Amino acid sequence: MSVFINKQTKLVVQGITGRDGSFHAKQMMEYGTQVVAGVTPGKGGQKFEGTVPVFDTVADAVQATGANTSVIYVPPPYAADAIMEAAASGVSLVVCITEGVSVLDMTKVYPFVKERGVRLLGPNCPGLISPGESKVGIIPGRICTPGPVGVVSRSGTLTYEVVYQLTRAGIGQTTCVGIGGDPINGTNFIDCLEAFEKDPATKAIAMMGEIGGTDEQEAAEYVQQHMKKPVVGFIAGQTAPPGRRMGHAGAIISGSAGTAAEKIEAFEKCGIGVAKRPMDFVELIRARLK
Amino acid sequence: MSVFINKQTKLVVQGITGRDGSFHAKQMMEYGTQVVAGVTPGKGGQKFEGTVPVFDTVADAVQATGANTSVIYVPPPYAADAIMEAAASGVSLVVCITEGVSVLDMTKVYPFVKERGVRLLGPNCPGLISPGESKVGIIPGRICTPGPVGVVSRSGTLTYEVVYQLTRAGIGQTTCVGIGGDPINGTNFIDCLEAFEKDPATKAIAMMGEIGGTDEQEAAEYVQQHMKKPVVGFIAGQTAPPGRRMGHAGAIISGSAGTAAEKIEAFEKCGIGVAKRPMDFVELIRARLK
Amino acid sequence: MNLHEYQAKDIFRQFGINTPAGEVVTTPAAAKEAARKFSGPVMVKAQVHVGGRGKAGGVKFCKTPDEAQEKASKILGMQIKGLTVQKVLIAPAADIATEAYVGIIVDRARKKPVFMVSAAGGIDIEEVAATTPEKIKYHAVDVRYGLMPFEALELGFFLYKDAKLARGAAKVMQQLYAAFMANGCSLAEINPFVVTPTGEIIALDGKMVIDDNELDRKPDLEALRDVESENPAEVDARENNLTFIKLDGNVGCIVNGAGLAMATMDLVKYYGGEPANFLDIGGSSNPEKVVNALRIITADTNVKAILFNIFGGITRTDDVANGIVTALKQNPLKVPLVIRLTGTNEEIALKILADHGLKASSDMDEAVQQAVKLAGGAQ
Amino acid sequence: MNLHEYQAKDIFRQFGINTPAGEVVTTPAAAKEAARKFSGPVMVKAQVHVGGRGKAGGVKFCKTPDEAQEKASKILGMQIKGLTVQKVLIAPAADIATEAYVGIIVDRARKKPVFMVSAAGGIDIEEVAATTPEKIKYHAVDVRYGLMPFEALELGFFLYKDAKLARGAAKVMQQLYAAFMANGCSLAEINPFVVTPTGEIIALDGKMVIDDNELDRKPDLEALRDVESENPAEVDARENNLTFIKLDGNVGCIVNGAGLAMATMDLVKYYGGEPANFLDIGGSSNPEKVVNALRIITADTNVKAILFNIFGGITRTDDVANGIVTALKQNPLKVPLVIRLTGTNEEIALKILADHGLKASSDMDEAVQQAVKLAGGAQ
Repeated sequence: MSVFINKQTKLVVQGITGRDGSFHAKQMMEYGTQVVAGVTPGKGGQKFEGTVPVFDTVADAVQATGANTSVIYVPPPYAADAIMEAAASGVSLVVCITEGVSVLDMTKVYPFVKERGVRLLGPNCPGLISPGESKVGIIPGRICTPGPVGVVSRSGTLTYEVVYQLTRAGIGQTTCVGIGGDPINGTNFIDCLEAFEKDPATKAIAMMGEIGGTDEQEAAEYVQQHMKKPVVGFIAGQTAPPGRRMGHAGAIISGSAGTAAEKIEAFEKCGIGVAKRPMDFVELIRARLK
Repeated sequence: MSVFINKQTKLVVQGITGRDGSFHAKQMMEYGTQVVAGVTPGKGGQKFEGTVPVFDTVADAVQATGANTSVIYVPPPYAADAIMEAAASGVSLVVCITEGVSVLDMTKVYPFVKERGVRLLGPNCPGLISPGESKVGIIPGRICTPGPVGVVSRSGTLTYEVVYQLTRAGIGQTTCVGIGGDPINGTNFIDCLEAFEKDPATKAIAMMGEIGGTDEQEAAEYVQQHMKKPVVGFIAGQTAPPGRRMGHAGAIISGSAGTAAEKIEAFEKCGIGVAKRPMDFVELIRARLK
Repeated sequence: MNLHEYQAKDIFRQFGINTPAGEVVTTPAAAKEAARKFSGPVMVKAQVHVGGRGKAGGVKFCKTPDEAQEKASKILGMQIKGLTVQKVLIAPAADIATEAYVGIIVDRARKKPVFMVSAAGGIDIEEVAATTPEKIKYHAVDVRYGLMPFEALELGFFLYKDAKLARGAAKVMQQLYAAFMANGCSLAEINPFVVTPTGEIIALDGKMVIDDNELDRKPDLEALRDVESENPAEVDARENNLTFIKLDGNVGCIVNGAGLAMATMDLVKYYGGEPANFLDIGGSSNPEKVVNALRIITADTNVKAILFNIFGGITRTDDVANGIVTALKQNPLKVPLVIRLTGTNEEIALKILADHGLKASSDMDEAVQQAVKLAGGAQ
Repeated sequence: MNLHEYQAKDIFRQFGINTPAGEVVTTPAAAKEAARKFSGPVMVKAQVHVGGRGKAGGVKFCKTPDEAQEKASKILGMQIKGLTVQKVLIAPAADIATEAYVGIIVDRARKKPVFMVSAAGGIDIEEVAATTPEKIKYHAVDVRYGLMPFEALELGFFLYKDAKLARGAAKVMQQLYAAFMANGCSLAEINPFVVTPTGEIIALDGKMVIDDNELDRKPDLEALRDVESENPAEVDARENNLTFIKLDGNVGCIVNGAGLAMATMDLVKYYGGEPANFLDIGGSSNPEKVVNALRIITADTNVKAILFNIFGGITRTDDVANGIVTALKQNPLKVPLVIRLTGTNEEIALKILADHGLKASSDMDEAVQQAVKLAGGAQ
């Protein structure tokens, strides 16, 4: 079992003929993901790797192949439009890998996607993987193994680090989800926690947060109020200097400075196990699986 | 009993210090409508007719008085904004009397109002009246009398004509609703038919349509499929020349020429009594009330 | 308000749409002069606010300036569906590889601007809709988001398999949508939407209709109004805030409210008469409006009887009565008058009329029957 | 990207916001000259990308051109929070009746641009938020609809009871929102938002932060970047597509991915060390990036040991190994190097390193502990 993607996931790759898109499309196919279509406007009618039909539009791809999920590897200026195209095409999950999407573009994309009841993961995220079933995005397949842990994280390589250590310790995963670190993204911690709570195969959850914003604090409250499954959390950025981008106005808006200390305190208050180092996940999760 | 408004309706009048707004505010107060507030930016703190407090914004008015309905008498260029202000303020019904609102403005207003679950009547409509309970808009109170007939119409004075004849014949009304004749309006025939079907006091419905569009045809199908109460209908414009505004493209879009003949045929097919003259409503309704 | 082809094209150009340079002229000599400037064959196109001008002979291909002059002399002054051609557009003739149709219209059912595009352009889009509806693609635009690039490109690919043409068409869709929204249109159309043998996209003919409700806040557009090309009585009515449409019958109708006005005309017909017009004096009438309404109606020599049908709501019936009395003083009527009047200030109104020897009925049916009879009975 | 006050004000002016004319100068003599032009008292304002420049003495009121010259000579070259003042803005001093605060920021929780307005302006908005939060009104804008007139007017009435001022403020809100959206801002602020004794509204100070993701498609804004006012190492890093922030510790860190970079720094601290920097080489690394990263880190004389922590996903670890080898050839290191490296092409990477006498760990914890020890142990 898994969340969001599984063996039935039928994937369309937007930007399949580009540098990143073609590389990762192959990787996903090798992992066993059903890549049923690709999209590159102007290359409709071609075949990718001799097997995957390429279309001019996502609408054409979905109509012809019944794809239910899209993954996006298009350059930043076109990514917001690509997300909306996917959301309008009838797929139920859109995963946007592209980094560098305009935040104001996302203020428009977010309600567009929500209105259609489509789940968006990202942008600027590594995607997700349900070990042994399907992989959508760029998480290296070989560091994962099937098992009982749900993993959700705001960062890419830190996720790999934790998953790698879990796998080395013989602790497998149901699904590993990278929600992305951009200010405005489609899926947050709570969405993933809710899905893991419902997934019978998931027995414990590893959650990796970062400084900035209040997502982790809200997730902690959600865990306390709605979850029966154990959660172990980590916050990166204890030593980071105060964010310089948003300055103080950002902290006023969110009613929080978004520091690591604040987030760790919220975890502790809400019964979430706190990993002080990435490697601590192994023992904390193992104890909770018993 | 009645639909949309009743004795509990607490009304805020937008544009209460203007020429039309002040005239009709007085008329509504005389009829017994609870006019609890007025709005004119810059006149906050004044009293209208010595009793009704005036506010700078609808938000202020609603917060201070608990108004649940708004009626709008502001000039056309400001009417769309006024509707959205009302919809955002927390009232559940907005009635826009203003004629001449830009149709493209309405393409923006419509989703705004829908998203908030607010009912909009109009623009370019005479409003509505529940005889003996409340009047919101400009329908002359003295032509109405309480009774069992629900009246819904796209036009103003034609409504008066029919209601007047019903009243003279001793047939009263639960609520008379003028939905307005603009291309894009907030409430259509079906919305009103649905409300009348649910209202226990309404025993029969008089419906006055016009040439153009397909609202009447859709209403006819709705009557056939969902209504137990009898409906009598009339279509104005049998002798009108083909509309010159939209030309043929409009007819292609709607898949219909929107002629009176087409609409009357739809009525007949769906079991709606057809009044050939306005005065025919009296006998047709009387027969259905027995 | 309808714009002429040349006006719509001027707006297209402002929004970056590629459309051939042209010149509007009012004399055959000027047509020849303009044709000379374009060095090559030209089209001479009647500028009138009706469809089907091509079939009526109002659009001609001319190889030489002399031919342009000759054709212009035939087209200028020509009657097309009751309107006189006052102006012709001289534009260079284009080489055509394909002709498509692209239009936007506000759709009352979807409550949105809707694109209609078809690769089968050039001819009447009505005919395409009737015979091969699958050749038309509709796309409703959510104005909250605007026309998004992917949507424009989907429309582009519906027209052309070739990616370069699809992208080019998508760009024109964006430009046309921007022009539509910025100018408060209820319709904007490019037909034919032409691709030349060298792959260039051209808006060869254009049409725009502006929502009349926008004109108060868009004086630049109001200034484009070509009153000379409209029916003078309708222009007169509009300038006096009356809605008037001339018809062919003999019972002149003056009513308050569009719905009641149509119902009154229908009732005239029901009793065997023929309405001479649609005339709505609107909501808040004043005596002046009534005077103007009577002036416009009586100018129509077909009118054999005049019928007032006034239901006073906002309209004060005493205002109407005063207007009637004033108008009759200025210009005594040559045809019989029937007045139906009820509602706000009815007693005052009846007294004003009675003081001037006029009667009024309070019953619509009765009044209509009488008017039909006075106009000469059922036709 | 932060804009200077004078740059933000230039943009404000483009959008119709009333803001005093000013002149940017880099020498005291030019300051005097500029002050003379404004005939009257002026403000001399340091143009640096940090808050609190007023408290630091970077903003001065001057009655005469001579005083402006004298104050400018003190402010130019001054250090404010580690940045040297290179430019001052000379602007006419304004008469102030009231000072309000108006700002827009993209809020991650609401996922919308949010207005913050307060009649208590002029001072730090943080202090208002902390002590009298009821004095701040927040308004989230739905970008699908934009800031609507009634919303702007609500904000205006929150600031001023007087309808004329409320309408004037509402207009500025609309202009500021337009400037914010058109320039891809993450923050735009007017503080103080001044009303003069004669009732004029003035944006007396302005701030704008541009979303870095917008700069590629907005070259005009990228051109406003003032590299001289930034930390040279951070400029160097950005120009080489690295994200670098200098800190005060002695363990130089080179990591791929922001989250792992922060976790690595935290682990350095956990084991008693102090990170010298945040440095993210990003996803698709190439050897050149590694060379640049090492150059930037080794320029910091505080650095006593260098730690690589690379988890190869998209990043190919052999690219990183090649980069290390190349960099060391060009500039042999003077401090010890610890390499942790695992993931994509790990075997190739290890071989490359081994061929050049370098070792690598596959364990993050072990590598961090070693780096801390080599830098001199727990502090």
